[in-house]
Amino acid sequence: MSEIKLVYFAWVRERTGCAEETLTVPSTVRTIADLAQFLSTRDEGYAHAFEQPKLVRAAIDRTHVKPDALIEGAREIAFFPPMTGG
Amino acid sequence: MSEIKLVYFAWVRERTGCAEETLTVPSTVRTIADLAQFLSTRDEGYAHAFEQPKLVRAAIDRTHVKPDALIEGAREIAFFPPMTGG
Amino acid sequence: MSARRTIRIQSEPFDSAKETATLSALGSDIGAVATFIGYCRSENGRLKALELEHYPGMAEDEIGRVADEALARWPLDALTIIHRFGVMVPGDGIVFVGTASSHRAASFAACDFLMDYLKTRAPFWKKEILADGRVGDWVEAKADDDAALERWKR
Amino acid sequence: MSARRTIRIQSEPFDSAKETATLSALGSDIGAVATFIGYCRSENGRLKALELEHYPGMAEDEIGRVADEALARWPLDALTIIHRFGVMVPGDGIVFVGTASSHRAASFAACDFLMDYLKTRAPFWKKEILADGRVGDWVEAKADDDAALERWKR
Repeated sequence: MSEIKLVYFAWVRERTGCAEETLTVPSTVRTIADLAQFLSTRDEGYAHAFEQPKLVRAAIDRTHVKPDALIEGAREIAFFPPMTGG
Repeated sequence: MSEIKLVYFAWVRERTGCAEETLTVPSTVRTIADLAQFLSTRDEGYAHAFEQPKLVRAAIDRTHVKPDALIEGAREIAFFPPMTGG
Repeated sequence: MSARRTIRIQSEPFDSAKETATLSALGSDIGAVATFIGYCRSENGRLKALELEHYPGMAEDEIGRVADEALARWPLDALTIIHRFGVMVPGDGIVFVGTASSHRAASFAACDFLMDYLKTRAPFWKKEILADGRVGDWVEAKADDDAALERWKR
Repeated sequence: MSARRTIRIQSEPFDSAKETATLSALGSDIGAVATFIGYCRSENGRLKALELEHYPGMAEDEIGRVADEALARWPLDALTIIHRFGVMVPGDGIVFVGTASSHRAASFAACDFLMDYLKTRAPFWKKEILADGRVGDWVEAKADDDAALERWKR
Protein backbone atom coordinates (compact mmCIF):
# COMPACT_ATOMS: atom_id res chain seq x y z
CA MET A 1 0.00 0.00 0.00
CA SER A 2 1.29 3.43 -0.82
CA GLU A 3 -0.08 6.93 -0.85
CA ILE A 4 0.05 8.89 -4.10
CA LYS A 5 -1.17 12.30 -5.16
CA LEU A 6 -3.29 12.06 -8.27
CA VAL A 7 -4.18 14.95 -10.56
CA TYR A 8 -6.56 15.01 -13.52
CA PHE A 9 -6.97 17.44 -16.39
CA ALA A 10 -9.45 18.39 -19.08
CA TRP A 11 -12.15 15.79 -19.74
CA VAL A 12 -10.45 13.25 -17.48
CA ARG A 13 -10.92 15.77 -14.66
CA GLU A 14 -14.53 16.44 -15.69
CA ARG A 15 -15.41 12.76 -15.86
CA THR A 16 -13.77 11.78 -12.57
CA GLY A 17 -15.30 14.88 -11.02
CA CYS A 18 -12.00 15.45 -9.29
CA ALA A 19 -9.01 17.71 -9.99
CA GLU A 20 -6.70 16.37 -7.31
CA GLU A 21 -6.77 13.71 -4.65
CA THR A 22 -4.51 11.62 -2.49
CA LEU A 23 -5.11 7.92 -2.74
CA THR A 24 -3.84 4.78 -1.12
CA VAL A 25 -3.09 2.27 -3.79
CA PRO A 26 -2.77 -1.50 -3.19
CA SER A 27 0.68 -2.92 -3.85
CA THR A 28 -0.70 -5.08 -6.66
CA VAL A 29 -1.05 -1.87 -8.68
CA ARG A 30 2.42 -1.62 -10.18
CA THR A 31 2.14 0.25 -13.47
CA ILE A 32 0.29 3.23 -14.88
CA ALA A 33 -1.97 0.81 -16.77
CA ASP A 34 -2.70 -1.05 -13.52
CA LEU A 35 -3.51 2.24 -11.83
CA ALA A 36 -5.87 3.33 -14.62
CA GLN A 37 -7.63 -0.03 -14.37
CA PHE A 38 -7.82 0.27 -10.59
CA LEU A 39 -9.25 3.79 -10.79
CA SER A 40 -11.84 2.80 -13.40
CA THR A 41 -13.45 0.45 -10.87
CA ARG A 42 -14.05 3.23 -8.33
CA ASP A 43 -17.30 4.60 -9.72
CA GLU A 44 -19.18 5.44 -12.89
CA GLY A 45 -17.30 8.72 -13.44
CA TYR A 46 -13.90 7.07 -13.17
CA ALA A 47 -15.10 4.22 -15.37
CA HIS A 48 -16.12 6.79 -17.98
CA ALA A 49 -12.80 8.64 -17.72
CA PHE A 50 -10.78 5.50 -18.34
CA GLU A 51 -13.14 3.65 -20.69
CA GLN A 52 -10.75 4.13 -23.62
CA PRO A 53 -7.33 3.64 -22.04
CA LYS A 54 -5.56 4.61 -25.26
CA LEU A 55 -7.01 8.11 -25.04
CA VAL A 56 -5.67 8.75 -21.57
CA ARG A 57 -2.07 9.90 -21.18
CA ALA A 58 -0.09 9.94 -17.97
CA ALA A 59 2.77 11.71 -16.28
CA ILE A 60 4.76 10.69 -13.24
CA ASP A 61 6.24 13.56 -11.29
CA ARG A 62 5.56 15.89 -14.23
CA THR A 63 7.25 13.75 -16.87
CA HIS A 64 5.35 11.93 -19.62
CA VAL A 65 5.30 8.17 -19.19
CA LYS A 66 3.90 5.15 -21.02
CA PRO A 67 1.27 2.78 -19.64
CA ASP A 68 3.89 0.21 -18.63
CA ALA A 69 5.80 2.73 -16.47
CA LEU A 70 6.21 1.59 -12.86
CA ILE A 71 4.58 3.83 -10.31
CA GLU A 72 6.77 2.87 -7.38
CA GLY A 73 8.26 5.95 -5.76
CA ALA A 74 5.97 8.37 -7.58
CA ARG A 75 4.89 11.43 -5.65
CA GLU A 76 2.42 12.82 -8.20
CA ILE A 77 0.69 11.00 -11.02
CA ALA A 78 -1.36 12.84 -13.62
CA PHE A 79 -3.94 11.57 -16.09
CA PHE A 80 -5.10 13.66 -19.05
CA PRO A 81 -6.23 13.49 -22.68
CA PRO A 82 -3.82 13.93 -25.59
CA MET A 83 -2.56 17.50 -25.44
CA THR A 84 -3.93 20.28 -27.61
CA GLY A 85 -1.75 23.26 -26.77
CA GLY A 86 0.25 25.36 -29.16
CA MET B 1 22.58 41.70 -86.50
CA SER B 2 20.35 42.85 -83.69
CA GLU B 3 20.48 45.50 -81.00
CA ILE B 4 20.15 44.42 -77.39
CA LYS B 5 20.31 46.21 -74.08
CA LEU B 6 22.81 44.56 -71.76
CA VAL B 7 23.01 45.07 -68.00
CA TYR B 8 25.63 43.81 -65.55
CA PHE B 9 25.61 43.46 -61.80
CA ALA B 10 28.01 42.99 -58.88
CA TRP B 11 31.47 41.76 -59.87
CA VAL B 12 30.40 41.18 -63.46
CA ARG B 13 29.63 44.92 -63.61
CA GLU B 14 32.91 45.79 -61.90
CA ARG B 15 34.97 43.66 -64.25
CA THR B 16 33.30 44.81 -67.47
CA GLY B 17 33.49 48.36 -66.15
CA CYS B 18 29.96 48.85 -67.41
CA ALA B 19 26.52 48.80 -65.76
CA GLU B 20 24.43 49.08 -68.90
CA GLU B 21 25.01 49.30 -72.64
CA THR B 22 23.27 48.75 -75.93
CA LEU B 23 25.09 46.45 -78.27
CA THR B 24 24.72 45.20 -81.79
CA VAL B 25 25.23 41.48 -81.80
CA PRO B 26 26.08 39.42 -84.91
CA SER B 27 23.43 36.92 -85.93
CA THR B 28 25.82 34.03 -85.28
CA VAL B 29 25.37 34.76 -81.58
CA ARG B 30 22.25 32.71 -80.84
CA THR B 31 22.36 31.68 -77.18
CA ILE B 32 23.30 33.17 -73.85
CA ALA B 33 26.47 31.05 -73.92
CA ASP B 34 27.31 32.40 -77.38
CA LEU B 35 26.74 35.94 -76.13
CA ALA B 36 28.98 35.45 -73.10
CA GLN B 37 31.70 34.07 -75.36
CA PHE B 38 31.25 36.98 -77.77
CA LEU B 39 31.46 39.53 -74.95
CA SER B 40 34.57 37.92 -73.47
CA THR B 41 36.49 38.76 -76.66
CA ARG B 42 35.78 42.49 -76.37
CA ASP B 43 38.57 43.45 -73.98
CA GLU B 44 40.47 42.36 -70.91
CA GLY B 45 37.71 43.44 -68.51
CA TYR B 46 35.05 41.46 -70.32
CA ALA B 47 37.44 38.52 -70.63
CA HIS B 48 37.88 38.63 -66.85
CA ALA B 49 34.14 38.90 -66.22
CA PHE B 50 33.39 35.80 -68.27
CA GLU B 51 36.52 33.76 -67.58
CA GLN B 52 34.55 31.23 -65.54
CA PRO B 53 31.30 30.91 -67.48
CA LYS B 54 29.74 28.69 -64.82
CA LEU B 55 29.95 31.52 -62.29
CA VAL B 56 27.98 33.91 -64.45
CA ARG B 57 24.19 33.73 -64.43
CA ALA B 58 21.89 35.36 -66.93
CA ALA B 59 18.38 36.73 -67.25
CA ILE B 60 16.43 37.57 -70.39
CA ASP B 61 13.83 40.26 -69.92
CA ARG B 62 14.13 39.87 -66.14
CA THR B 63 13.61 36.12 -66.04
CA HIS B 64 16.37 33.66 -65.13
CA VAL B 65 17.60 31.61 -68.08
CA LYS B 66 20.15 28.88 -68.73
CA PRO B 67 23.22 29.21 -70.97
CA ASP B 68 21.46 27.45 -73.84
CA ALA B 69 18.55 29.93 -73.89
CA LEU B 70 18.03 31.61 -77.26
CA ILE B 71 18.46 35.35 -77.23
CA GLU B 72 16.32 36.08 -80.26
CA GLY B 73 13.68 38.68 -79.46
CA ALA B 74 15.28 39.65 -76.14
CA ARG B 75 15.00 43.32 -75.17
CA GLU B 76 17.21 43.22 -72.08
CA ILE B 77 19.82 40.65 -71.14
CA ALA B 78 21.50 40.66 -67.74
CA PHE B 79 24.68 38.96 -66.53
CA PHE B 80 25.49 38.60 -62.86
CA PRO B 81 27.11 36.31 -60.28
CA PRO B 82 25.12 33.76 -58.26
CA MET B 83 22.75 35.70 -56.05
CA THR B 84 23.42 36.38 -52.38
CA GLY B 85 20.30 38.15 -51.20
CA GLY B 86 18.06 37.13 -48.34
CA MET C 1 28.26 32.57 -25.47
CA SER C 2 25.59 30.45 -23.89
CA ALA C 3 22.14 30.70 -25.35
CA ARG C 4 19.49 32.89 -23.80
CA ARG C 5 16.51 30.74 -22.88
CA THR C 6 13.23 32.41 -21.98
CA ILE C 7 10.15 30.39 -21.10
CA ARG C 8 6.95 31.88 -19.76
CA ILE C 9 3.62 30.26 -18.96
CA GLN C 10 1.15 33.04 -18.31
CA SER C 11 -2.47 34.10 -18.54
CA GLU C 12 -1.61 37.65 -19.66
CA PRO C 13 -1.33 38.53 -23.35
CA PHE C 14 2.17 38.70 -24.80
CA ASP C 15 3.66 41.40 -26.99
CA SER C 16 5.14 39.56 -29.95
CA ALA C 17 6.77 42.73 -31.29
CA LYS C 18 8.62 43.22 -28.03
CA GLU C 19 9.65 39.58 -27.85
CA THR C 20 10.93 39.65 -31.43
CA ALA C 21 12.82 42.88 -30.79
CA THR C 22 14.48 41.33 -27.74
CA LEU C 23 15.69 38.39 -29.83
CA SER C 24 16.93 40.69 -32.58
CA ALA C 25 18.77 42.99 -30.20
CA LEU C 26 20.96 40.27 -28.71
CA GLY C 27 24.04 41.24 -30.63
CA SER C 28 25.61 42.10 -33.92
CA ASP C 29 25.98 38.46 -34.87
CA ILE C 30 22.35 37.48 -34.83
CA GLY C 31 21.74 36.82 -38.50
CA ALA C 32 18.32 35.25 -38.35
CA VAL C 33 15.23 35.46 -36.21
CA ALA C 34 12.33 33.11 -36.90
CA THR C 35 9.08 33.50 -35.03
CA PHE C 36 5.77 31.75 -34.88
CA ILE C 37 2.58 33.05 -33.31
CA GLY C 38 -0.43 30.82 -32.86
CA TYR C 39 -3.78 32.61 -32.54
CA CYS C 40 -7.21 31.74 -31.27
CA ARG C 41 -9.53 31.37 -34.30
CA SER C 42 -13.28 31.82 -34.59
CA GLU C 43 -13.58 29.00 -37.14
CA ASN C 44 -15.91 31.03 -39.31
CA GLY C 45 -17.83 32.40 -36.38
CA ARG C 46 -18.46 29.04 -34.74
CA LEU C 47 -16.40 29.92 -31.66
CA LYS C 48 -16.68 32.75 -29.18
CA ALA C 49 -13.58 31.75 -27.25
CA LEU C 50 -11.19 28.99 -26.27
CA GLU C 51 -10.43 28.12 -22.69
CA LEU C 52 -6.96 26.72 -22.16
CA GLU C 53 -6.38 24.50 -19.17
CA HIS C 54 -2.81 23.61 -18.24
CA TYR C 55 -0.86 21.53 -15.76
CA PRO C 56 1.05 24.09 -13.70
CA GLY C 57 4.59 23.02 -12.98
CA MET C 58 4.64 20.31 -15.61
CA ALA C 59 4.00 22.89 -18.36
CA GLU C 60 7.18 24.74 -17.39
CA ASP C 61 9.17 21.52 -16.94
CA GLU C 62 8.09 19.96 -20.21
CA ILE C 63 8.58 23.10 -22.27
CA GLY C 64 11.99 23.44 -20.63
CA ARG C 65 12.89 19.92 -21.77
CA VAL C 66 11.74 20.69 -25.30
CA ALA C 67 13.77 23.93 -25.27
CA ASP C 68 16.87 22.07 -24.08
CA GLU C 69 16.44 19.56 -26.88
CA ALA C 70 16.30 22.39 -29.44
CA LEU C 71 19.39 24.04 -27.93
CA ALA C 72 21.25 20.74 -28.13
CA ARG C 73 20.34 20.21 -31.77
CA TRP C 74 20.85 23.65 -33.28
CA PRO C 75 23.38 26.46 -32.75
CA LEU C 76 20.97 28.98 -31.32
CA ASP C 77 21.83 32.25 -29.64
CA ALA C 78 18.42 32.52 -28.04
CA LEU C 79 14.97 31.11 -27.87
CA THR C 80 11.76 32.42 -26.38
CA ILE C 81 8.66 30.36 -25.73
CA ILE C 82 5.51 31.87 -24.28
CA HIS C 83 2.37 29.83 -23.82
CA ARG C 84 -0.81 31.30 -22.41
CA PHE C 85 -3.58 29.67 -20.41
CA GLY C 86 -7.07 30.89 -19.58
CA VAL C 87 -9.76 32.27 -21.86
CA MET C 88 -8.80 33.62 -25.29
CA VAL C 89 -11.02 35.18 -27.91
CA PRO C 90 -10.45 34.99 -31.68
CA GLY C 91 -7.42 37.04 -32.64
CA ASP C 92 -5.70 36.60 -29.28
CA GLY C 93 -2.21 35.13 -29.41
CA ILE C 94 -1.97 31.77 -27.62
CA VAL C 95 1.64 30.84 -28.21
CA PHE C 96 4.80 32.64 -29.25
CA VAL C 97 7.98 30.87 -30.27
CA GLY C 98 11.04 32.79 -31.42
CA THR C 99 14.56 31.65 -32.18
CA ALA C 100 17.69 33.64 -32.94
CA SER C 101 20.80 32.29 -34.57
CA SER C 102 23.67 33.27 -36.80
CA HIS C 103 22.12 31.07 -39.40
CA ARG C 104 18.78 30.91 -41.10
CA ALA C 105 18.43 27.14 -41.30
CA ALA C 106 18.99 26.72 -37.56
CA SER C 107 16.50 29.40 -36.58
CA PHE C 108 13.80 28.00 -38.87
CA ALA C 109 14.30 24.37 -38.00
CA ALA C 110 14.38 25.04 -34.26
CA CYS C 111 11.22 27.18 -34.40
CA ASP C 112 9.35 24.52 -36.39
CA PHE C 113 10.61 21.76 -34.07
CA LEU C 114 9.57 23.68 -30.95
CA MET C 115 6.04 24.17 -32.26
CA ASP C 116 5.68 20.50 -33.21
CA TYR C 117 6.79 19.48 -29.74
CA LEU C 118 4.69 22.03 -27.91
CA LYS C 119 1.59 20.83 -29.76
CA THR C 120 2.01 17.24 -28.71
CA ARG C 121 3.93 17.38 -25.43
CA ALA C 122 3.11 20.59 -23.59
CA PRO C 123 0.33 19.85 -21.07
CA PHE C 124 -2.33 22.24 -22.34
CA TRP C 125 -5.89 21.44 -23.35
CA LYS C 126 -8.30 23.61 -25.28
CA LYS C 127 -12.01 23.73 -24.67
CA GLU C 128 -14.39 25.42 -27.07
CA ILE C 129 -16.79 28.16 -26.00
CA LEU C 130 -19.40 28.35 -28.75
CA ALA C 131 -20.66 31.52 -30.42
CA ASP C 132 -23.86 31.48 -28.35
CA GLY C 133 -21.85 31.23 -25.13
CA ARG C 134 -22.50 27.55 -24.47
CA VAL C 135 -19.56 25.42 -23.43
CA GLY C 136 -18.59 23.15 -26.31
CA ASP C 137 -16.26 20.18 -26.55
CA TRP C 138 -12.63 19.71 -25.71
CA VAL C 139 -10.58 20.12 -28.86
CA GLU C 140 -9.37 16.75 -30.08
CA ALA C 141 -5.71 16.12 -30.73
CA LYS C 142 -4.88 15.74 -34.39
CA ALA C 143 -3.17 12.70 -35.83
CA ASP C 144 -1.33 15.23 -38.01
CA ASP C 145 0.39 16.60 -34.96
CA ASP C 146 1.81 13.21 -34.05
CA ALA C 147 2.83 12.66 -37.67
CA ALA C 148 4.65 15.99 -37.65
CA LEU C 149 6.85 14.75 -34.81
CA GLU C 150 8.13 11.89 -36.93
CA ARG C 151 10.07 14.40 -39.00
CA TRP C 152 12.41 15.06 -36.10
CA LYS C 153 13.34 11.48 -35.28
CA ARG C 154 16.99 10.77 -35.74
CA MET D 1 -11.00 35.08 -49.82
CA SER D 2 -8.02 35.75 -52.02
CA ALA D 3 -4.67 36.01 -50.34
CA ARG D 4 -3.13 39.36 -49.50
CA ARG D 5 0.23 39.62 -51.23
CA THR D 6 2.62 42.38 -50.22
CA ILE D 7 6.04 42.73 -51.82
CA ARG D 8 8.34 45.66 -51.26
CA ILE D 9 11.87 46.29 -52.49
CA GLN D 10 13.17 49.31 -50.63
CA SER D 11 16.23 51.01 -49.23
CA GLU D 12 14.43 52.19 -46.08
CA PRO D 13 14.38 50.07 -42.93
CA PHE D 14 11.27 48.02 -42.29
CA ASP D 15 9.30 47.69 -39.08
CA SER D 16 8.94 43.98 -38.50
CA ALA D 17 6.56 44.51 -35.57
CA LYS D 18 4.21 46.52 -37.76
CA GLU D 19 4.41 43.97 -40.59
CA THR D 20 3.71 41.10 -38.21
CA ALA D 21 0.80 42.97 -36.66
CA THR D 22 -0.68 43.58 -40.12
CA LEU D 23 -0.54 39.87 -40.88
CA SER D 24 -2.07 38.97 -37.52
CA ALA D 25 -4.89 41.49 -37.83
CA LEU D 26 -6.23 40.09 -41.09
CA GLY D 27 -9.17 38.38 -39.50
CA SER D 28 -10.46 36.11 -36.81
CA ASP D 29 -9.49 33.00 -38.74
CA ILE D 30 -5.77 33.61 -38.96
CA GLY D 31 -4.45 30.81 -36.79
CA ALA D 32 -0.77 31.05 -37.50
CA VAL D 33 1.74 33.71 -38.42
CA ALA D 34 5.32 32.67 -39.17
CA THR D 35 7.97 35.30 -39.75
CA PHE D 36 11.61 35.38 -40.62
CA ILE D 37 13.94 38.35 -40.34
CA GLY D 38 17.42 38.24 -41.80
CA TYR D 39 19.90 40.69 -40.30
CA CYS D 40 23.23 42.15 -41.30
CA ARG D 41 25.94 40.57 -39.13
CA SER D 42 29.33 41.87 -38.07
CA GLU D 43 30.91 38.39 -38.25
CA ASN D 44 32.71 38.91 -34.96
CA GLY D 45 33.63 42.46 -35.77
CA ARG D 46 35.10 41.71 -39.19
CA LEU D 47 32.47 43.75 -41.01
CA LYS D 48 31.45 47.36 -40.72
CA ALA D 49 28.61 47.06 -43.23
CA LEU D 50 27.14 45.21 -46.17
CA GLU D 51 26.23 46.92 -49.39
CA LEU D 52 23.37 45.28 -51.24
CA GLU D 53 23.12 45.77 -54.97
CA HIS D 54 19.96 44.68 -56.74
CA TYR D 55 18.49 44.47 -60.21
CA PRO D 56 15.55 46.90 -60.13
CA GLY D 57 12.52 45.57 -61.89
CA MET D 58 13.71 42.01 -61.94
CA ALA D 59 13.86 41.92 -58.13
CA GLU D 60 10.13 42.73 -57.96
CA ASP D 61 9.28 40.33 -60.81
CA GLU D 62 11.26 37.43 -59.48
CA ILE D 63 10.06 37.81 -55.90
CA GLY D 64 6.53 38.06 -57.31
CA ARG D 65 7.00 34.73 -59.08
CA VAL D 66 8.31 33.12 -55.90
CA ALA D 67 5.35 34.54 -53.95
CA ASP D 68 2.90 33.17 -56.52
CA GLU D 69 4.51 29.77 -56.27
CA ALA D 70 4.09 29.81 -52.47
CA LEU D 71 0.45 30.89 -52.79
CA ALA D 72 -0.18 28.06 -55.25
CA ARG D 73 1.37 25.49 -52.93
CA TRP D 74 -0.04 26.42 -49.54
CA PRO D 75 -3.41 27.72 -48.29
CA LEU D 76 -2.17 31.13 -47.18
CA ASP D 77 -4.29 34.09 -46.18
CA ALA D 78 -1.43 36.51 -46.66
CA LEU D 79 2.25 36.85 -47.26
CA THR D 80 4.60 39.78 -46.93
CA ILE D 81 8.08 39.96 -48.41
CA ILE D 82 10.32 42.96 -47.90
CA HIS D 83 13.87 43.03 -49.22
CA ARG D 84 16.15 45.99 -48.73
CA PHE D 85 19.00 47.26 -50.87
CA GLY D 86 21.75 49.76 -50.12
CA VAL D 87 24.12 49.92 -47.15
CA MET D 88 23.25 48.06 -43.95
CA VAL D 89 25.17 47.92 -40.71
CA PRO D 90 25.24 44.99 -38.29
CA GLY D 91 21.87 44.63 -36.62
CA ASP D 92 19.94 46.13 -39.53
CA GLY D 93 17.18 43.97 -40.95
CA ILE D 94 17.81 43.01 -44.59
CA VAL D 95 14.84 40.82 -45.34
CA PHE D 96 11.43 40.21 -43.80
CA VAL D 97 9.18 37.32 -44.78
CA GLY D 98 5.86 36.74 -43.06
CA THR D 99 3.06 34.32 -43.81
CA ALA D 100 -0.43 34.03 -42.33
CA SER D 101 -2.66 31.00 -42.58
CA SER D 102 -5.35 29.13 -40.72
CA HIS D 103 -2.80 26.41 -40.23
CA ARG D 104 0.61 26.22 -38.69
CA ALA D 105 2.20 23.81 -41.14
CA ALA D 106 1.29 25.98 -44.14
CA SER D 107 2.61 29.18 -42.60
CA PHE D 108 5.91 27.57 -41.60
CA ALA D 109 6.51 25.73 -44.83
CA ALA D 110 5.69 28.75 -46.98
CA CYS D 111 7.96 31.03 -44.95
CA ASP D 112 10.86 28.57 -45.15
CA PHE D 113 10.26 28.03 -48.88
CA LEU D 114 10.16 31.77 -49.56
CA MET D 115 13.48 32.33 -47.82
CA ASP D 116 15.16 29.47 -49.67
CA TYR D 117 13.98 30.88 -52.98
CA LEU D 118 14.84 34.47 -52.16
CA LYS D 119 18.38 33.42 -51.27
CA THR D 120 19.04 31.75 -54.58
CA ARG D 121 16.74 33.50 -57.06
CA ALA D 122 16.17 37.10 -55.98
CA PRO D 123 18.67 39.30 -57.86
CA PHE D 124 20.54 40.80 -54.91
CA TRP D 125 24.28 40.75 -54.27
CA LYS D 126 26.08 41.54 -51.04
CA LYS D 127 29.43 43.28 -50.86
CA GLU D 128 31.42 43.44 -47.67
CA ILE D 129 32.61 46.71 -46.15
CA LEU D 130 35.37 45.77 -43.72
CA ALA D 131 35.74 47.02 -40.16
CA ASP D 132 38.45 49.51 -41.18
CA GLY D 133 36.21 50.95 -43.89
CA ARG D 134 37.93 49.30 -46.85
CA VAL D 135 35.74 47.71 -49.47
CA GLY D 136 35.98 43.95 -49.20
CA ASP D 137 34.83 41.12 -51.43
CA TRP D 138 31.47 40.21 -52.86
CA VAL D 139 29.87 37.58 -50.67
CA GLU D 140 30.01 34.21 -52.37
CA ALA D 141 26.89 32.15 -52.87
CA LYS D 142 26.75 29.07 -50.70
CA ALA D 143 26.36 25.58 -52.08
CA ASP D 144 24.11 25.05 -49.03
CA ASP D 145 21.61 27.49 -50.45
CA ASP D 146 21.27 25.52 -53.66
CA ALA D 147 21.02 22.30 -51.68
CA ALA D 148 18.22 23.83 -49.60
CA LEU D 149 16.17 24.32 -52.77
CA GLU D 150 16.21 20.61 -53.48
CA ARG D 151 13.87 20.10 -50.55
CA TRP D 152 11.05 21.80 -52.45
CA LYS D 153 11.25 19.83 -55.67
CA ARG D 154 8.10 17.89 -56.39
